[in-house]
Amino acid sequence: MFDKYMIMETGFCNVFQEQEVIGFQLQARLPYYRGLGLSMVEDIRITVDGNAVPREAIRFTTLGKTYSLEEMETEMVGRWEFGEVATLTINQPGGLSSGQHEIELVEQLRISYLPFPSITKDKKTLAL
Amino acid sequence: MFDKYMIMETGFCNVFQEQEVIGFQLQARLPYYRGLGLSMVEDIRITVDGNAVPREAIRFTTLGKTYSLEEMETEMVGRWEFGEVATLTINQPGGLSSGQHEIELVEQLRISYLPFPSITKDKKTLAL
Amino acid sequence: MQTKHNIKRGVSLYSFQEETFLRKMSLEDCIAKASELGATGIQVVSEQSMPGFPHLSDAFYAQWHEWMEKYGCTPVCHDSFLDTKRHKGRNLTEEECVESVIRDLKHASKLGCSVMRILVSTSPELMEKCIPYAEEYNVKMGIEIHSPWHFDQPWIQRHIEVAERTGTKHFGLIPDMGIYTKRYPRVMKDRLIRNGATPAIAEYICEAYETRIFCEYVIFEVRSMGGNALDIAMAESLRHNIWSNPKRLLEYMPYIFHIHAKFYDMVDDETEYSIPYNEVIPYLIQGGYEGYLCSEYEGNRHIQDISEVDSVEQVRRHQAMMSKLLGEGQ
Amino acid sequence: MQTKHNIKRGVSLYSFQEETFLRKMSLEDCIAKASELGATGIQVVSEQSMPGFPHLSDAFYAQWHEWMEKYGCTPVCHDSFLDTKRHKGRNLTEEECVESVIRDLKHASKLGCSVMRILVSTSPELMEKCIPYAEEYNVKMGIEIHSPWHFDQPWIQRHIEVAERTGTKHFGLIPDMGIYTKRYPRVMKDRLIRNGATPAIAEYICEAYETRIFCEYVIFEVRSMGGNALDIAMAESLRHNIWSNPKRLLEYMPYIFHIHAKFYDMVDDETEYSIPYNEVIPYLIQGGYEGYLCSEYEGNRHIQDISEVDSVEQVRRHQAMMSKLLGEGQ
Ligand SMILES: [Mn+2]
Ligand SMILES: [Mn+2]
Repeated sequence: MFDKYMIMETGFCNVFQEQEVIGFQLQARLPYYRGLGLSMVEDIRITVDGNAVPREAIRFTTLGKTYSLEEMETEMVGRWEFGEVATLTINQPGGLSSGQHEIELVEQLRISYLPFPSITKDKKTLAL
Repeated sequence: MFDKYMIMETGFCNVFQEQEVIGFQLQARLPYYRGLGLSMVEDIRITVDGNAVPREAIRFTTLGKTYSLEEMETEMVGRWEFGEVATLTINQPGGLSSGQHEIELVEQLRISYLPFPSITKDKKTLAL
Repeated sequence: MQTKHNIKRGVSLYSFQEETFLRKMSLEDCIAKASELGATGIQVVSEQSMPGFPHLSDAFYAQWHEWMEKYGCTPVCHDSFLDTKRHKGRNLTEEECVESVIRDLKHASKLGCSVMRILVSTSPELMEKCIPYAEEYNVKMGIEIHSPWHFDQPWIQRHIEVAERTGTKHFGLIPDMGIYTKRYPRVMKDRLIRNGATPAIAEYICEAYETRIFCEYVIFEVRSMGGNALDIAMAESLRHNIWSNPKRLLEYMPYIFHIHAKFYDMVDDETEYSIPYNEVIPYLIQGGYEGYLCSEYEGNRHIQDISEVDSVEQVRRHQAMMSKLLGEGQ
Repeated sequence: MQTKHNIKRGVSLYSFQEETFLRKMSLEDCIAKASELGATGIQVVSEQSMPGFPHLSDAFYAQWHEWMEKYGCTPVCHDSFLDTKRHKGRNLTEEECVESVIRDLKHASKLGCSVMRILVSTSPELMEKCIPYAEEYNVKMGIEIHSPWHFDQPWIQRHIEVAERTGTKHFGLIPDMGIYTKRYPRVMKDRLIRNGATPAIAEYICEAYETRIFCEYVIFEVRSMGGNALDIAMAESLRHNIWSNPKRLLEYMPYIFHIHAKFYDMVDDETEYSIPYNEVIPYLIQGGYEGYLCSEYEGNRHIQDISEVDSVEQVRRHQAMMSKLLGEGQ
């Protein structure tokens, strides 16, 4: 429904900690037509220039709270609201090189009234 | 519907002409619940002990008339009647060796009200 | 329950297809049996029961009528086909289709049948073209409402529009009682299990069918369960089986002049395993249906691999059930 | 045509989902626009329009009611969900499901909505358990009759049986006008072609849909034609699109207290490309329907790849069309 809006074109950057690059960030939205409890966000898969990021390296931040994907699985209060821009932080020492990168984002949702998982993909080339 | 009745257990034999074995015969029925015009019998495939018989080698005889499969394609009068035992004669000099043979018979029919061909199979071990 | 009505019982000789195929019963045997079981109407799939069709001799028709008299039966319905794909590589033209329908109308008329079954796949446009001939030969053409079609299905609604618009008395509907399959037929399930379907999955499919879960969800679920090819085929069969609303018989009664009383499995003299005739026949009575209910047994194909098929016994039970539900002998 | 009636027009804020998602319209903007376009009723997907749901403050509800007063609108329907798969690896228990429904009933009641939409996948058994709470909070729960379900579909019939048997005034049906999709939506076809479907095959599928050929045959045909993955997906979408019989609205009117006026593509102020409102609204008038018709625009997802979505203009046309068909201002 909102597939093409999943990856934001803004906010793509490396993340610094004490002047060291510890990873990178991108901004993302749900492709679904309502907000969803975090326990139903089954998976977020990120590929940079064709290389998959490990699931463990991903942190999800919405409304000021940060979760690992594993923590999200049992999160019964937090929600990813409709149209809400969340931050995906990928722990990757050294981050990404400057220049263009092809980012692919897959969001897999557990929608109760569907017998199958909802799997949606967006792909954009972003500049760092 | 009548798949298991397609190959008759009787009438399996070698065919002689002037004391030479020129082929073999088996008796067969349609698996369908009505008779069908011969032009709609799209194909008859026979395998003996795993070896396919060439389509050109097959002759089909019903109600005293004999056809090649190609002739059947344009036959607008003759019918393979419901439950009617037809003779399939396979032109194969030397025929089959005596003893048991595994016969597989596939009949492919063009049924006008179905969007796909009706393909039915029977397999029997017959003794010569 | 209202019991005054003018509904008659018949048998489709299609019911004896196993015995006919195996040459255990002749056409005369079939008619004699139908009569013996209390039926007064005869429905026939001519291309099954009459070798040589459509080239039948006057002697054959004379014989047919002798049998009808001898066994006290009325010819009711000829089930016709339309071989639109007769020629390899091209469909019949519309003209050729009309010719084929006329051929069958003539045959039905010679048999003395007042009704002719038209396959549900036949188009409303073609039917409209054929109406004058049906009127000429005085044979009513009825579109078979066969599962998964049902009265409200848009293709059928297009046919009903033709009947309404033309106002003819010679075109209407022949519901096949298979559209009232309330439970998944036991004989189909058991056969599928014998062929390799997984018993627990087959059980799930039957329950899901009774729960009325959307068939596509059941198919998906069976795939998720790791169902084998036969499990998936069984789940996909839900696309073709329906329990439709029997109330609709009342609304469309003006267009119904014949009924295929399809059945798969008579458990005893009162119960068809999957089709609740007791929930359907009352609407026929209430709606003032005046035609025949012709027993149409279609269970042979599901049991022939493990048992001798006894179509006569199945039809006997079915006739007994209908007789009771019609309040005969009360 | 009869024009005396008590049917009211509303807007589902779902219609503005594109603008809401992109933060071009706030909740207040949506309400204001609905009002400006002549709607008096508001339907809302709370989980879309009310971030923080279900933990909303008293201040929020107070604000909501202020807006309703300010824009002269009546809250009509809260579209609820039921996250039965909230927990990984297990479904909600029945008790938890009832709790979730109660949570939504309380919310609907606080919003001032007299109606709450229940997803069609919800079971009749659960609904029966929830009826006392719906009565307690005085909110009518309506099962959404959403394509490919329809009134006569057996799952819906089971729900109707619950409504009939209990006799409650707090459980019924909310037809979604998507069940009257008479032509294949143009915006869906065009989007599929842009994504790679074969134009000629897409055209065939649209024609086959209008001809009412059984969807499984169309799917088979498209495979035979060598259709690509999108062609096959388009053919398979026929399993989920239906043109159902609008007459049934008359029969089930006692159970209908709200309507989702779904639409995909307003061609002008009088025509929805695929849903013939002019063939449906007369039955609502004839049947004495007294609730709201809430515009529910769902075309954005099919056009957002090539054009700016203008949901407001689409809703304006839809309201104009409904106003005409309802004979307003005559
Ligand atoms: Mn039938
Ligand atoms: Mn809706």
